[in-house]
Amino acid sequence: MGISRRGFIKASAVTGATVAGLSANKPMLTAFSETDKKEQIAESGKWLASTCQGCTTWCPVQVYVENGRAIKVRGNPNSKGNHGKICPRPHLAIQQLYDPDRVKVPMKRTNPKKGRNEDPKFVPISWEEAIDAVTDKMMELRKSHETHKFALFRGRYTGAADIFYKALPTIFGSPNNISHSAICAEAEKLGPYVTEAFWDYRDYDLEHTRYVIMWSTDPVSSNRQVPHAISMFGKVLDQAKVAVIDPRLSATASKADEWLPVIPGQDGALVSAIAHVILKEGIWNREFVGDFKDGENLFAKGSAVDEAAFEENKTYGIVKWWNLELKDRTPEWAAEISGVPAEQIYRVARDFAEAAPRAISWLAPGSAMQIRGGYTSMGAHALNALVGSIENIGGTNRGEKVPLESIPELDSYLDEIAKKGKKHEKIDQRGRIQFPAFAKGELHKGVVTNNVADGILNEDPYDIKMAIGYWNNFVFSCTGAQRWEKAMEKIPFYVHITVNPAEMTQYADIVLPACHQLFERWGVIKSKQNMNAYGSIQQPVIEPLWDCKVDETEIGWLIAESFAKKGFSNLYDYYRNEFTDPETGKKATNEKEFNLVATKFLSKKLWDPSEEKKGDQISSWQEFVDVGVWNAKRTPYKKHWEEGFETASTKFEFYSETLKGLLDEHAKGHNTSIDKVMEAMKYEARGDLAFVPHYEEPIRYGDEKEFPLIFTEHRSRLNREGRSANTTWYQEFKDADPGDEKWDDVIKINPIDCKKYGVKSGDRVKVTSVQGSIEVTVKEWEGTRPGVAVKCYGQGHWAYGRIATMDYQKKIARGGNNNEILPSDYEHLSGSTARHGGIARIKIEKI
Amino acid sequence: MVTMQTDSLISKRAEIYRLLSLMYKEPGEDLSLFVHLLKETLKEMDDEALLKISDEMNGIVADENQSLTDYEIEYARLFVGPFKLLAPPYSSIYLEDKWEVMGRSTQTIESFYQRGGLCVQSMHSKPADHISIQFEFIYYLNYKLIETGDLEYLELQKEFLYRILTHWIPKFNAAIQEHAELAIYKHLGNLTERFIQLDYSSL
Amino acid sequence: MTKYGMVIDLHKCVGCSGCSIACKNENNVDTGMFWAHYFHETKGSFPNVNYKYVPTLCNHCEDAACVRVCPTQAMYKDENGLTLHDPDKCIGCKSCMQACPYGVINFNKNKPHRRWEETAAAIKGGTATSKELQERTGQELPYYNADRAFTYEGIRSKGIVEKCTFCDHRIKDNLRPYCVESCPADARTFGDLDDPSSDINKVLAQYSSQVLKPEKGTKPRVFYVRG
Amino acid sequence: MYLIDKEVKEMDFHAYWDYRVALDLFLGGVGIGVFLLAAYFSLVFKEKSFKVTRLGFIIAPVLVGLGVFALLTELGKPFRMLSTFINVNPTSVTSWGGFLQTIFILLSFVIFLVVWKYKQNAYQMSLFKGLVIAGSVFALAVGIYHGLLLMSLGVAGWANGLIPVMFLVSSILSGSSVLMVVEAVFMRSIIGRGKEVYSETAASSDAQVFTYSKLLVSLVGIQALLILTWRISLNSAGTEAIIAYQNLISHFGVYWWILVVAIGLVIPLTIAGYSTLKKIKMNFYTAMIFTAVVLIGSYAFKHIILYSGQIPLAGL
Repeated sequence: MGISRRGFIKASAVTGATVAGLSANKPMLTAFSETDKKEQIAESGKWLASTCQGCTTWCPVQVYVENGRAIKVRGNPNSKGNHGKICPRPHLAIQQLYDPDRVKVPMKRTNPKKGRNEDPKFVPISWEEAIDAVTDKMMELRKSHETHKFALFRGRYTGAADIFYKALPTIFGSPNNISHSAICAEAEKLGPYVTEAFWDYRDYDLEHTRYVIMWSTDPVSSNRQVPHAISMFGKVLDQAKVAVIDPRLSATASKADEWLPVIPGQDGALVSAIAHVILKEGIWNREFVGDFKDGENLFAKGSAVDEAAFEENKTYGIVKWWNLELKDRTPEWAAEISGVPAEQIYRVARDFAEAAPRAISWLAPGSAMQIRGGYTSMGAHALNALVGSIENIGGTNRGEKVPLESIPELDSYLDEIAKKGKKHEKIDQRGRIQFPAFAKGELHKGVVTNNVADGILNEDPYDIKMAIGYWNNFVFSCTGAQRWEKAMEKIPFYVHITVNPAEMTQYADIVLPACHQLFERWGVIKSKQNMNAYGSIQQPVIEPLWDCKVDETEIGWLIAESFAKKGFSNLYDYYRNEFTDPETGKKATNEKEFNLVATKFLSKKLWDPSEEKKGDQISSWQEFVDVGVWNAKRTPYKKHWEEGFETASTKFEFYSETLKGLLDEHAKGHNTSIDKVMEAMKYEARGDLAFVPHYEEPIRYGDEKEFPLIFTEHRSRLNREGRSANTTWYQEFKDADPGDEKWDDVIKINPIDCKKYGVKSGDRVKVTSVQGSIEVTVKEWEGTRPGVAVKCYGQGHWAYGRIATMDYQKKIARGGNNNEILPSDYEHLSGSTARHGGIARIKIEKI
Repeated sequence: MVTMQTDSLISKRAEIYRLLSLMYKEPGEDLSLFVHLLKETLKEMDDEALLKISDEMNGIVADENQSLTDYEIEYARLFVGPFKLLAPPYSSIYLEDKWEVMGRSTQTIESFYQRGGLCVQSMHSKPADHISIQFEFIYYLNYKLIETGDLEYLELQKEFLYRILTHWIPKFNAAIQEHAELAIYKHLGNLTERFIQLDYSSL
Repeated sequence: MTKYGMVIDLHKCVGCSGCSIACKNENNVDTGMFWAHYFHETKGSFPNVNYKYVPTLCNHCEDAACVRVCPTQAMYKDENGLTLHDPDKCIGCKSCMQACPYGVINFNKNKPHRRWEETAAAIKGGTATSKELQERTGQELPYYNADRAFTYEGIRSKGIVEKCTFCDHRIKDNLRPYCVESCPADARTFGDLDDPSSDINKVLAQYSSQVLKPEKGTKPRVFYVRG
Repeated sequence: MYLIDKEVKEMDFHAYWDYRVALDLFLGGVGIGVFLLAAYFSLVFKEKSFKVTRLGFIIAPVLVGLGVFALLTELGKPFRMLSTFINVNPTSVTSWGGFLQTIFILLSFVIFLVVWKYKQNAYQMSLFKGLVIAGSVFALAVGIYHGLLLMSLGVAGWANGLIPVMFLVSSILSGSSVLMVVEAVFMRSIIGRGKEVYSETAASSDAQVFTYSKLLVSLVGIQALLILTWRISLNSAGTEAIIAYQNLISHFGVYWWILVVAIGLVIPLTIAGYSTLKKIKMNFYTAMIFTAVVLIGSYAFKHIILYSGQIPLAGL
């Protein structure tokens, strides 16, 4: 009867009573002295600054820490970007941190056979042993002059990325540093680049806008600047109209004024039709675009216009665009193709133009990461120019510079082996005719991440003998995931640096436990939202829970140190000589110090009072650590209106001379014509059409008869880029994604189709495409367009921990991974993985 | 009625913790007194195992054959050193992986002291996570519980028992059982473990 | 007199579930239990579909059915109008759960957070275990929020019910309930309904408000506007 | 299996109150039914009913006690049950229930002790009469409390004034049947003796012959009428009540029609009705069958009402 005893103790304590049994009036204390009892005030612990990297927004946050434990996360109130708000994701990070399934010590594989159904039989080893094994392999490659057969795979990263991602392979002598960028969003950056020479995510002036077209964008859930979009959304709905183009009823669409449930992949038709209406009806923005010389609108349906009749202001090629593409692209034409009624297209186009220039055409991966999505990206961004919202109030904008330091020059640390190794073709085959892969204005600069699997499998250009991967999980995150499984089986020696034992870990020979980015490491990152660019700190708010180390700095250091012991000291010398603590002038002596020194080094301009900067004045490193964020001054309007754009024509290019120049250079490099390049890239356009935004018919894998439904996918508002599925909160609140279910992975199908294929909610089905099959649950949902099947990405882990999977030991997934039914293909201009636009057709069979 | 009864229950508990605290200090002439007092206090705790152990301890200290020096040697061997202490009476040893006495768990313990309104005297020779200090802390909490009637002092005890004592005392006792040569300390270890378990489950 | 209440602006709410997750974090709520939750419904047919998401929590009713039916007065109204629960008086009869029209009371059928006592590892020796985390953090729940224990059991015991307390441990220190604090849309306003100048009264004056199941006569103090 | 998977499986709807509460309602009901009839016998037939009432007075508290025990095991903190007596809540029917059931159990046990001690003489004592009357009042109160407990919770399926009445009638019916069988088993008074149920009674005065069939047929009849009235009343009781009834039918329809209506009402009505009409007494076996079907019907009725009321209403 413990209860009653406790109850009695309580009862007696309440009544006050006498101090009967105690012999003294004062307690006899030998070791203590009495102080004031600490008052119990809620949140009397500390809120320490860090940064969430659960999506691409990278929000400044604070972590509540008490007695060495991280307890909860909130937005950093010093941050103007997210104005102290966070979306649901950072909360989940707490459960990631304290995930029992984290790798706690280095491990090595004892089963030499690799494969999905092979148990790697990992056994724990020491860091010394692990790093030794890694550098042994690498030194072998140096001895045999095969350094190029080493690859470094990178997933997510911080501002310190280049210390590892660039310096290690370069000084070692490999061209193969492969980032994940192209599976993420690069096609989205293509549009703004070829039109206004801006290669990055845009910022959008939501606060002042009057109309937003969301191109398969769901900013209250995912994509970009999520907390800002959420916090501003009530206001946006009050003062602006929102039109969402998306095959499924997204969270944003459910709150929007207009939902345009486009047939997947046909977004480009809507772009052209909206532009057609704006020009034909003469409602473009004259200030930005200019006007006909005699003031009369000559844009009439079906008729070409004399270029000389139009005098452009800040733009270039409007008439070319009309003549080459737009003149026949009526809403009636688009309605047929896109499945969106013509009246709705007219209404959206007119309301959008009427709101000019406070009108946003918000571009996102949904409409761009398609096989022929490059031109949708370009067109959707060009709509901003038509209404003059480029860098205008309530429109689209760039961000101010965040002055992070680059890593010091590497050249003098390259020996002959390294120089020779670097010259080999990269394993992702970029630069070949079908992969111009340009990024940031340069040809062959973009990575073709997903093609690496094919490069490895075909040993083309050569075989990969060893790889290190960190903060990545390509086996899960790349389309055509089965190819990655095979490719990973083929790599003789693979090292995975990871927080959780992931799918890619299953193929590792050495597993190195990584620190969690939000809680256990130093780092600095830059990002922007709400018209504010910022630099934000990451700090170890608690001691690392396990024997884990920081991927980018500490592990790099340990490898460098081990190299040096084996007679190759260049990397160690580079780390040791080039990075000094800007405050003390000291150099790092071990990996832990290196993490801090490197962070201070790279972030110096944000906090060193002697640096001039346009933004917050921070006077010391300590102050930067305390406030956690440096805010640039608010992004100004119309900066490039005055300065001119950095395009070939210095104008905003509807007809992209910039693109033309790049394609021309690429074609010349291959001794061929641009048309041949277009063909190799699976684009239909020939001649001048290739330089203006235009509609192209989407490519779909699978015969319509065998695979009747078009498959399309979306992101979860709880996905921390596929890394949160092993938390109970993710699973318990999965139904916050409209149409989804708790603890499950559902394919959302319109009830009409469900009837047609004889399935109902709760049925288990096998979903098959030309790529492969997965097993999921059916959900009848009116928010899906008939003829289409929608599924969220994020579930379907077969190795990420015991919550993410149904059975970790047997490798039974919870749901199915979309990437196992999405075939691998590309938006070839940028080398991006094409995952949207309904590239796969599917069939469903009840099981 | 109830009040009388439970007041004495709290004070009994206070007394047991005080005595245990004293018994984990270097043994002196008063050791037999403590053992005797402990036996008397435990009589009303209704636990046969505890009674049995304390009875036996009483028997041992009453035995003239054992000299104080034996106890001192044994105490030093187990709990002090100088070379290798066989059953370190510091919680951090058991709560943390590495051999570091002032680690994170000690910080947690200190924050408990702070919440209870105590701080370890800077002149005090033992680290804050020494068993006798921890027991003195609970003794104090019980004292304050009766004095103020503030239930926080009860909650704090429960939390401290859950978070700290129930975690390491069993491991500590296992070390004593393995290395102790004199029955008195074996008994003391068993008694401590048993009492902590009993006390935690009744709170 | 203080009379606490909350208004949820459904126009601002984007249905992100942040409130529900934050609540679990703040109040150490176990898996499968929800102090703050939501319901959603999808009406209409393609393409005229309406998806509605409504956050829910204890309504702290003026005439609380749970308080009326509780046989031991474990459920009670405090002087600030909060509907609170005394874990020591609760006998776990679940009458309150039957009587609550809103389904916001949870029963601890098992020992809460017992999953953290598991000793098996995904990869033996290589990955951690729940138990190790308990030992490492010295907590039953590694991210246990000790603040919760100031006014209520930090982690409730097996066999009793538990529910939202409007974060009474926070409001005593003039902090807002954690769901209000965590809402990225600022959709929630918390305050004193008896204070004419409070923010909550301003919002209630600005918009017409609704409560859930008014026909139950419970007089909820969680109001919804712009639904 | 990793614990989490079990937890997920447990998330599907399950009733807050399970069969143990139904057992309390049922056993408690039978108990007070037995008591009420025994009390009636003891007041009317006095010491002539000594044998059967003495048994009745001990069966009643035991059954109610067993019911309370079943209920206790259903509590999250059964050992805190005592606190219901300390922390009384006047607005809580459950709170009264604790007192009512305890007082009833004590009273009926005291009555049993009195009968035990004073044998036939007890029936002439005014103390005994007073106790029996008080016991009856509490028995009725407990019987009404059972249904009132559900009704007071405001749950759509239970918030109906007829619920307590139906529960009470069901209790008296099942209790009476049990007492009949008890008497038959222990006293063999039904079988073979031909006309009279009560040999002793019959010997004393023909006018006072008690016929179980009459009582039972009327009780079954009343119960059938009540259930019919209840069903009809739902039509005008609002949407929620109708949805609640639909829930009952969709989840328990088969059991409802077979166990509650066919077995619990139609069959006993036929047996008792036949005996009454033909003016013959039930023999031992029909009495056993009658009681068995009545008990099945009574438990099923209470179980289904209890469970179906807890099914969440569609919509919210």
